[in-house]
Amino acid sequence: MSAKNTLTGNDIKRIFERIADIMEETRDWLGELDGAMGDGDLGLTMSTGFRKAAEALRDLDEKDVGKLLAKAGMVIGQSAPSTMGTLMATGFMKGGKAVQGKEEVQLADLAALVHAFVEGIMARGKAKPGEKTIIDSLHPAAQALDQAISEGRSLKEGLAAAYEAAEKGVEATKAMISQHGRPAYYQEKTLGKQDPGATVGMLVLKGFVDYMS
Amino acid sequence: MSAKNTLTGNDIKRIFERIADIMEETRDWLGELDGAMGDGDLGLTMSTGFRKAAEALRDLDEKDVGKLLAKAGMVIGQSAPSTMGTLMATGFMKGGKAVQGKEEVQLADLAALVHAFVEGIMARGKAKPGEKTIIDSLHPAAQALDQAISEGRSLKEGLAAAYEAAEKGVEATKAMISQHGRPAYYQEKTLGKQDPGATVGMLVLKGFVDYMS
Amino acid sequence: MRKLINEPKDFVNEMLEGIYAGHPDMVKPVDGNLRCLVRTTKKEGKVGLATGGGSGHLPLFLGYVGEGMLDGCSIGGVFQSPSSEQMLIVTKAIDSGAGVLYIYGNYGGDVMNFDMAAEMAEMEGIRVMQVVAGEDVASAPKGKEDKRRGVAGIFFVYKIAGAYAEEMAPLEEVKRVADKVCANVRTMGVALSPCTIPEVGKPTFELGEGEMEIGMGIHGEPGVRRGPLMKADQVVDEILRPILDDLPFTRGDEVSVLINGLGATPKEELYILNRRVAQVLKSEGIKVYHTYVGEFATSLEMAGASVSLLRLDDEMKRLLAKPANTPFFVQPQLQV
Amino acid sequence: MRKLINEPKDFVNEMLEGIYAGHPDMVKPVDGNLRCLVRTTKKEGKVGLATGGGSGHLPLFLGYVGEGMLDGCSIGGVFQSPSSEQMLIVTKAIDSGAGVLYIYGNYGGDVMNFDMAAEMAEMEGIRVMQVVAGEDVASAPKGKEDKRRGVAGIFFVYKIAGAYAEEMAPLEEVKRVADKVCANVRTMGVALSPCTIPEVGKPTFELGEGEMEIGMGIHGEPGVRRGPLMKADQVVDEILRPILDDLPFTRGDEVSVLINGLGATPKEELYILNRRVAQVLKSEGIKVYHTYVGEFATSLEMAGASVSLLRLDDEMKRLLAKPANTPFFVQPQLQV
Ligand SMILES: Nc1ncnc2c1ncn2[C@@H]1O[C@H](COP(=O)(O)OP(=O)(O)O)[C@@H](O)[C@H]1O
Ligand SMILES: Nc1ncnc2c1ncn2[C@@H]1O[C@H](COP(=O)(O)OP(=O)(O)O)[C@@H](O)[C@H]1O
Ligand SMILES: [Mg+2]
Ligand SMILES: [Mg+2]
Ligand SMILES: [Mg+2]
Ligand SMILES: [Mg+2]
Repeated sequence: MSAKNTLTGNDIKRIFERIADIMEETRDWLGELDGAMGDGDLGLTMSTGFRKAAEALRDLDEKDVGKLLAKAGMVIGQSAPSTMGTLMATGFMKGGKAVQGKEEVQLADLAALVHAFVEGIMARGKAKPGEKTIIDSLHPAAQALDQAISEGRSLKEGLAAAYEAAEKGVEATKAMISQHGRPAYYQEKTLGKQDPGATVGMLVLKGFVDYMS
Repeated sequence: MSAKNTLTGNDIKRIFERIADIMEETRDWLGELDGAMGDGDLGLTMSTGFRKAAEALRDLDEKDVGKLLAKAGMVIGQSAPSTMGTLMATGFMKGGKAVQGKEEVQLADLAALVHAFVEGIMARGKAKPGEKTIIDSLHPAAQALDQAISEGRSLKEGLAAAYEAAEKGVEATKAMISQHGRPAYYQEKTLGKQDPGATVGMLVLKGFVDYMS
Repeated sequence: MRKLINEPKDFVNEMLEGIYAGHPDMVKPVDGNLRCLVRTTKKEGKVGLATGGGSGHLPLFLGYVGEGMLDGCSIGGVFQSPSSEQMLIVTKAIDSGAGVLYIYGNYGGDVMNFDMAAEMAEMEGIRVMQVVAGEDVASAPKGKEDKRRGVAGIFFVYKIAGAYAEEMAPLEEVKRVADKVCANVRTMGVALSPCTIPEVGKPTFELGEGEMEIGMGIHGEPGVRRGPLMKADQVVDEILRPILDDLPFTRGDEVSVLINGLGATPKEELYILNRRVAQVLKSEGIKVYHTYVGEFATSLEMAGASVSLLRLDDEMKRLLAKPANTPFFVQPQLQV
Repeated sequence: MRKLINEPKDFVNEMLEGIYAGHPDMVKPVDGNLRCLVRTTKKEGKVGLATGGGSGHLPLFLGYVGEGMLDGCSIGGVFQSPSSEQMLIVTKAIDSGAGVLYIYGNYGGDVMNFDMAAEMAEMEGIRVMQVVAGEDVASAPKGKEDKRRGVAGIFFVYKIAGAYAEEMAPLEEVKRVADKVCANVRTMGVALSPCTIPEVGKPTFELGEGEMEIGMGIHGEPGVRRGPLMKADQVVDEILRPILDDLPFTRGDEVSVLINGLGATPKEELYILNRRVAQVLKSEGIKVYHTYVGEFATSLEMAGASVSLLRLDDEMKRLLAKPANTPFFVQPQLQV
């Protein structure tokens, strides 16, 4: 499995299994993060949504990575119609579109995917960086992927860099004031707290990183 | 005040003051008795009703004992439209009618009054002796008055006998099963408990007795 | 007390002021007497329909005064009968020569006061007839129907008698139909929590968080059984059986269903009950003509619900379907 | 949990089964999909009005589907947005060529899903326009109106847009009027107790017996102030002032009033609130055209209430007065 520099549809399917596991493992923690200023359902919606997506992909006879991702997004949107579920649906559908037609994706494809993902979310949620949302972990991740490409890194290295950037992004949300969703009602009181949605963005990348190692 | 053998309108007014005091003094006890199987409002309704009646009589320029009693009944009925308030209204209106036109009443008049009172209540409440109601204290009292008359007793002695009979009547209700009002839902569970309404009947007579001594 | 009120003693009168302020086109007090409420319009020659009862049960009792239903209502303190004097005032205000029908629930204080009011009205030359509703099967066994409490089912009596009176039916006829409704309606309920009378300030009875009382009355009168809270379907099964057996309702009957919330129970739960009621009736071969779900007779903020069934015949069905328009209940003409 | 339910996970679907069983003449699921509810009748050429939102707010959202109001509703889990797929299903079912207007409350999840549904519908050749209701003055300051939560005031949007669509007004016109209602309605509320989401099993927030939260949202979103429970009149004064100042409503305005109960608050208390609202409006020289009192937007068994004012013009007044007939709301033609 060393020096693997592309991901196939099969890899994507297994990555979704891994993400589903991660969401399950972190369910209570995500619930607590969301519960502090939100409605506390994030652990539930993400573990359900990704599990359903992983199951749907498993049974799917489809090699096109883009279509697989779009399908995953649709399933998450239907099974978890919360804010994050809907954003994941949008993100994977837009991200999938960016790599549609490919049965193997490389680091550059992944960068395009994450960029499209983030842009989709920004359009859907009418949000931009710095407003304490999932964008604040995924946007830095997309930039890290660009950097990794320009530095000629491997797929594994690129993903690790993206994850690291997302981690930092999550940390940075502590200094931000929520502008969207329920937490926005609390304004200044959200200072010091890490954004649950940004955390989800980071955990999705963790699924890729875990799979690579 | 000794050997007083008639009651005037003025006496009646002061007797109502006394009854109002008694109802106030026993308010909590009546409330508890009623609360055991009923809605617990009896102390409140009786103290309010008799106080209002006493106040209404005080301001009334009327010598006719019958009219005074009828007025007292009306006031109680309006200010305490509970079962007991309504029965008191009926009782005093019917009782008043029995002595209407008299500015002084003797023991025989009082006997007629209490008989009419009880009959009024029986008709209004569609109840008869033995069904654990106010009738079970006032019906024996009426009979005791008859007996006192046939034995040639004084007004004071007659009223004392009536009160004593009412006391025994209240005691006897403990062995009865409620057939009317809320307590009737409890059936056998009412055994052993004294009837709150019968208690009120006894307390009204106590007002007369207290006044005579 | 978790209540949005001012002084407890002003509870009833302020509630009434709010009602008159909210529905000035529909109801008004008689000569400024807040507790004597009548329709703003009076139809010459129509039988007057009057009700009355304690406060704390909205929409009961006053909420059904309006087109196609009642003409007047006397209003008592919380859970207390109005006085016969109030009833007389309402009677005189709504009589237009065709007589007045009293329709009220079977509670000692109310019965006696309405009896007295009827006597006084007769003395004033107003013809009065009475219909006493008592349909709570949990409150007395079969054979002792006259001891039963009146609860939510009285809505059907108001609705049907009201529609008939609106058609200018004479007093005896309106009474006949109202009696027929009483004879064909049955109710049973369940309470999940007590309520607090504002002037008392503490709950009318105790009922633990996980407890329920099957058959409890709307003033907290004892039911048939207290026990741990069951699933909605089981609760329905337990209260529907005595209703079905009592009349009895049998295969081929056509009924109207009333699922009534006692105050604090969300409509979502009432519909979960209705789901089961519909299932059971279907399996019993009983046809549902029209279903009412909502709050029709409450006990302040008590949690719980009751189910009422009315067995219909053509006459009752036709009248039930007629339109009504009151501050608390509006119905367009239904398809018959 | 003091709830009449079966399995918590079946709460929404069983509630819906109860609704379909109770009102078979009025509403039906789309192709057996319980969570996509539409009117039984469809009028060719009429603009379709769709709404959607989480469960637990009955009559919101589905309760206003019927004659003179909405055509369809997508239903989410308790306090959760329905999916864009459900919305699309409803959109396709109610479109009859004249396009579809989405009217829903301003909550992140709902907004995004309706946006997605609108995009998908456009791809299928259905014209869709959107109106987002957000009128809770406690949820964001003046100037940030687009951040405000939609609460009970959405009833007015449904009522008026619904009446207009029923008159066969075109899509742009219905949207114009709906937007006008949104611009002229303001709401603020108070919560006295929390509610419990069946699948969560514990209260959504803590609020002591003698406490209240002014300005709290219908999912327990934070309000402007938490403190000891005040008298009803003071509560009204405290929530009415921000409403009046915000639009602002001024002397000579004519308004419709909506006093909304959150679930467990008895109608008696709502009328005590209405009494004070009427007093204040009178003293401010604001005329009341029509008052609605009852449960229009709830939060399961939450105790509390909200007050909404809609500033009327002739067009809105004429449409507000039109009849409506839905499972949860019936109104005859009102006098204008
Ligand atoms: N408009 C928005 N754009 C992007 N992200 C958003 C937006 N609103 C909320 N979020 C993200 O969604 C997260 C909460 O997701 P979720 O728990 O699903 O919300 P809810 O339960 O309120 O629907 C927030 O932490 C934030 O990261
Ligand atoms: N039908 C009846 N006839 C005579 N007395 C009755 C009748 N029903 C009830 N009572 C009496 O009334 C008493 C209760 O009075 P009260 O507390 O005023 O009743 P409630 O509060 O239920 O209206 C009972 O203890 C009983 O003595
Ligand atoms: Mg959440
Ligand atoms: Mg959520
Ligand atoms: Mg009592
Ligand atoms: Mg009483």
